Amino acid sequence: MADFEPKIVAFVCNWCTYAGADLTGTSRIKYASNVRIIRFPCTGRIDYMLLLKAFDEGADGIMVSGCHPNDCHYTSGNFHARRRWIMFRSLCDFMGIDIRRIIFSWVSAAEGARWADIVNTTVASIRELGPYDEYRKIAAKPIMEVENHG
Amino acid sequence: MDDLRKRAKELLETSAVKVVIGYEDGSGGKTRTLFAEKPEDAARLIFDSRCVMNLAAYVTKREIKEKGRMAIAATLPVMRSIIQLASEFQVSNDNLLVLGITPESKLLEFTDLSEVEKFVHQYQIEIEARNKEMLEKLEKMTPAGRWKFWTDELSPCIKCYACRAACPMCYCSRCTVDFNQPQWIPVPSHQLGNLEWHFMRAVHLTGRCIDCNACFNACPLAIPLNLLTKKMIEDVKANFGGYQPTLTGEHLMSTYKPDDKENFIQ
Amino acid sequence: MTLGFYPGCSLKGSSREYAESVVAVAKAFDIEIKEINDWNCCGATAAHNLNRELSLALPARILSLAEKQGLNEIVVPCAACYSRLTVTKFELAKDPELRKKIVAANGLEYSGTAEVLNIIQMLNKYVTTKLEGRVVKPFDHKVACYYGCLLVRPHAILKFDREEDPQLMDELMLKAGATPVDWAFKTECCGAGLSVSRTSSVGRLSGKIIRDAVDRGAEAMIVACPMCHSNLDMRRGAINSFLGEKISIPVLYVTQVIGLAVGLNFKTLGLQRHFVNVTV
Amino acid sequence: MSKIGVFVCHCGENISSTVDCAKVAEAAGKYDGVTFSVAYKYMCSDPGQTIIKNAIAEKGLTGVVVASCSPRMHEPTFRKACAEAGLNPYMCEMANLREHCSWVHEKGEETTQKAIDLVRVLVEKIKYNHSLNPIKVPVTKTALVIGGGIAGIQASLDIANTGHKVILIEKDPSIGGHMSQLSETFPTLDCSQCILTPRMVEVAQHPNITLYTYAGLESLEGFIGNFKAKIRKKSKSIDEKICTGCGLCITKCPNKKIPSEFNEGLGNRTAIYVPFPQAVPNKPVIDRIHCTYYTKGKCRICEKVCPTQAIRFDQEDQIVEAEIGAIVIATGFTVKQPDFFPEYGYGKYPDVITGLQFERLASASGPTLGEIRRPSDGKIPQKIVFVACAGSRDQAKGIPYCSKICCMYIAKHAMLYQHKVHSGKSYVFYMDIRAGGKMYEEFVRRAIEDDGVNYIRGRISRIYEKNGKLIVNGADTLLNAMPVEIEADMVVLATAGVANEGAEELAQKLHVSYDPYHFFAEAHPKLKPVETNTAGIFLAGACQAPRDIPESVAMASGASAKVAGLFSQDELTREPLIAVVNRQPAPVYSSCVGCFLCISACPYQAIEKEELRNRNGDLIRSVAKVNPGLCQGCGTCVAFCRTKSIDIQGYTHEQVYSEVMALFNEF
Repeated sequence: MADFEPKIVAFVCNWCTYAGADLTGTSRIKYASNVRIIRFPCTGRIDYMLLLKAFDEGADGIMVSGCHPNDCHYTSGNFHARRRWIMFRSLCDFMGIDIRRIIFSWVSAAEGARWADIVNTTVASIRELGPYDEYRKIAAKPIMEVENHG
Repeated sequence: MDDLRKRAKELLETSAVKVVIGYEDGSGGKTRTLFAEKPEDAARLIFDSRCVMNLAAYVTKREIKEKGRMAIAATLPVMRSIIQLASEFQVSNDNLLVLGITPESKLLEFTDLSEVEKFVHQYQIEIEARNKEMLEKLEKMTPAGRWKFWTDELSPCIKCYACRAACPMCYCSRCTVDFNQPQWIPVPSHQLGNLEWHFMRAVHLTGRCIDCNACFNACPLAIPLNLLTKKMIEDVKANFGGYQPTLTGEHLMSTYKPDDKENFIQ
Repeated sequence: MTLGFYPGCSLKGSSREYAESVVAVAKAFDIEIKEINDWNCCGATAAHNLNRELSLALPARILSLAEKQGLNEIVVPCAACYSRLTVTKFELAKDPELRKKIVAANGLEYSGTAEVLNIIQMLNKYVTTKLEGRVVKPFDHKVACYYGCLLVRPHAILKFDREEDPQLMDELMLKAGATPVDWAFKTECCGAGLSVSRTSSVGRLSGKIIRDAVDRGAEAMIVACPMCHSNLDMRRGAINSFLGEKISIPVLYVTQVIGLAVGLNFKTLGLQRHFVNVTV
Repeated sequence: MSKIGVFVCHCGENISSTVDCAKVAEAAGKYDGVTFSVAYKYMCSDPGQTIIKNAIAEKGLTGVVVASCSPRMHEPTFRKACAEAGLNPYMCEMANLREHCSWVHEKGEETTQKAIDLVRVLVEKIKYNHSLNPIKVPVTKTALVIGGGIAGIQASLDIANTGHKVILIEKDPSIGGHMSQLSETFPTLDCSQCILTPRMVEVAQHPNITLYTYAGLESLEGFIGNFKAKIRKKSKSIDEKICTGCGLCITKCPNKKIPSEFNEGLGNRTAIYVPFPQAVPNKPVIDRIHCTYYTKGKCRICEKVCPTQAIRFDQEDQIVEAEIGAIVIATGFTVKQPDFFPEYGYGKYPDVITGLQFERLASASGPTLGEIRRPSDGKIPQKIVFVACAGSRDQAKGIPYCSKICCMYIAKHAMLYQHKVHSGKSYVFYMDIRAGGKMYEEFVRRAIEDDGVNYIRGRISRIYEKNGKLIVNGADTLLNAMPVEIEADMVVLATAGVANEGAEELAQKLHVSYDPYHFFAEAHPKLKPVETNTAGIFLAGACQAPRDIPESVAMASGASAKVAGLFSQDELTREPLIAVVNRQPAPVYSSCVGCFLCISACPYQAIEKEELRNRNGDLIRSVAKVNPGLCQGCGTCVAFCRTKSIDIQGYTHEQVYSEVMALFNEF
């Protein structure tokens, strides 16, 4: 699996992690290029269905990251998010969806170096897990081709 | 259940309610739902151990609501559903009268939903031992084992949505599965579509399901889909404490505590 | 109950009495001490100056052996050994790649589950709570508790006591009936590894320590490290020539004081082995 | 059909040195819906923006994706450019090729591929963007300044002088802050109080300033231009309107042994007190924690002696509500406290003191009336050691940063000591001398050369007491790390400047960010030093990082200019990125089923029930509605809504869904 490059998508909030990742850039800290960041106003906005969709689309790993508890730009969006994540993650695990592939973190706007660290460890751990073939298998064989990308 | 028939008749005679929702004998030794609108219909009401369908699923239906004030023969799970529905503003004292049937088959009439709430709070929502065992068995499996279990179990699903129709909490006028801009859940009943549909159903019922098993009883393919909601009940209990529907709307998944505990966020 | 035991080189040689007193105190409190079979050098202090991987592989092997022999908790009385073992646990937990390498080098499984206790932690966990009813001969003396450099450092890893002004040994001595003095040299350098190569430096550094302890009225010095002990005790000649005065304050191991307090025999605790005489 | 333009920026070499920009533009040009793509050296420059504007006009673009730096940097720039060319500004999105790609990855295929992917995601998103119109909101032209130190005072005066109202709140009984405690100030050695007190009086008398001392911020709601603040005025136990400030109560108060905060514990005060003689307002408060009446139920002597009967024992805290348009945080800093330095014996030896305590000793208004006398026995120290970087620049102490002001005030302290104790010897242990600033280096040289202060480059390992002396052990690193031992009479620690206790809590109340050291975070380290990430809230002084007086004052004036700029408008435009509950034609009206779980999920109480009625006015049903004035656009409700009836503009279901779909698929 040496040449396997995991595809990872990061769902992050605009105020903390997105800004933190900006700081990683401003500080010129290098990290693995496997992650694609999608910006949300708040972790509270991140729909759990999007995470499943990312797996559908071929993600090998998912990162979800926002403001530390008490630091939410919107007071409590991250608290709501945390409660949902607890249940979401448990349900994933119960259905056999590989929760080692979903990495949750709090990264503040000041934690540029930490963002790089978390990305690197995530990429390393997903690389070790290999491609997420189980999910892709069911995603790749629809009974009927009726979906359209309108 | 003479009490029930008598009371239903009175209610309809005095026009205190326009319809009484209960059970009557159906074909093949089964029961079916009775919507008694005339006093003489009340005589057809029955109640016995076969009556397990959750009648609360009807009180949110527009066709029934339009008839006027309803009365409902409500077993414990039905009463729980009604409290949850009331907390979600779907029923109220104005349009619903609860004719409670206790687990000992005694008839209780409640003039106010707060009394119903008090009554249901005497009983804890507990997963049956048999299902609890099943949950534990699944939890002990490897993730890969669980993945296989669920992809196998869900594969016969034909997406008939009987589970949704039977569930009192699935009263949404537009279910996410019917949402097509974008198409969140794939329409076909292939493995992915089935997985995501049942996943979504479990999420939407998290903190709201009162464990009546109506979905499982309705499934023509006997898919153990109630295990998903049962697992969520166990987890909500373990993570966020008490599990009871309340009129005041202490909704477990739309609120939070600043000190909610988890061990996976870096 | 059973506790794993890693003596290290000192406790088998120059500080046999430390080992004797650890075992004696443990026995008095119904703790079975089980020495790790086939243990090796912890690497202090030479290894980490020479080769980082070697300095981790040596302690890792000890920890692997403990795991293999079913010892979940091991007591490491020597402060230098304790530091090496704890740092190794920390480094290997942090870096899975490094861990793989070390495991391969040792050819032994390593899970990092064995708990490492220094003598103070061990006493606080298993002895202190039972001490009260057991003290028959309170150690009624003014004592200067000397922690040395390694017992509490590096704080970031050990997370043990207050780094610059440790307190736990003082608290323990109070319970044994002694009166700890407030002094300034609790963690100053005694000269440690220079004991053999630069005895005069040891005389100067340890001399300052002894000076302050005596000036503040201490009647005994209490240590928890064989290196500290040998410098303060064995090098008393060099110390006294630096101080220009004959100072005869005895230096006792923390376990010897506990042992005396609960009525153990002088010789059982190895007190006859010190250079500076201990009279009780 | 979309007509999207993709504009790839080289950012000089910031992007192009690791990303093949031409290739990105070429790949983007092939996407469905992209009709124009180009790479250019500086997209944000005038010619760069002209390229975008021309393309919009000539190609009739319906959407613009600028692939350059972080949208947090230049989104407003490019949206404005689009608007100028007639395209709705919300039809412009940015792909973050710099901070998230070129700066963090090495040059190579993968990096260019990532850039291409990032652009594709935004191209797919923008297909679902809608034209949006900014929301207009009124501006309340009153500023709230939190903290009455020199920064808060300056900010209040500057804003008030532009003609706008200011509410200044201060937690202590008097304004003045740390500056009022200082003896003399570097590099001029002018008396701190002499230059400060006139400003304090000006604040008290300014018609545009309302001053609340002994007060704190209870809560804050709302947003830029429209904050609602609740201020808790702690009970002073006196009626300020009647009190004349005669001070009789203070002289008669029997409880005289309370360590004075103003004197840093080196002097005492009474239970009813004004912190210092020049206090503003110069009216006493009763410290209820120490007052004999509040602790033991008897005394009331102050009440008996008060000539105007102004004492009010039963007075309660008061909550004042205020409408606020902008906020300046000027809460300052504090210094590290005793337990932090066991190796220096701070808190253990009375003659080991902090720099702030030395200020009080050196101050003419201090407990020794300006004579340098050591706290233990009142003797004049003949040997004094100053320790720079006591905690600062020390990883092990968790304070890796430089506290900035210490080098200068230590030089000042040593100088003042030498001026007052001619026979004395002073030593300064330092790591480096940081004296960047106008006349600063010259000042330090004066201390060394003219006043004979001994500067020793090295750190102190331990301080202990012996025979009445403080033994200071250190090393002189310029002399081959020779050990140095000094028998001193007094030691002054330049303890690290740290964030106030409770800074984190205040930040959370205000929804502003803070750094790992709990100092408030500026919006941009260079270009927005006085702004926070929350619009309408600004920073002044040492609450943002250790600052000296001129910097604090400059920051305060800067923040005031920002506030004045904000108040120069009658209306503000707000980003329309808020949640909306869908509405549909009858008989559906809305897909919302009215479960109203969103109401409990909303952090802003922005969701309300709307009763839908038919033409006859009969109630059909109730559905959720978002109040656009209150919604801040977090989207917590959106992710929660089972029927997907709520959507959030700018991050709609369709937008984020298409972003995910575009992640790994070449279209």
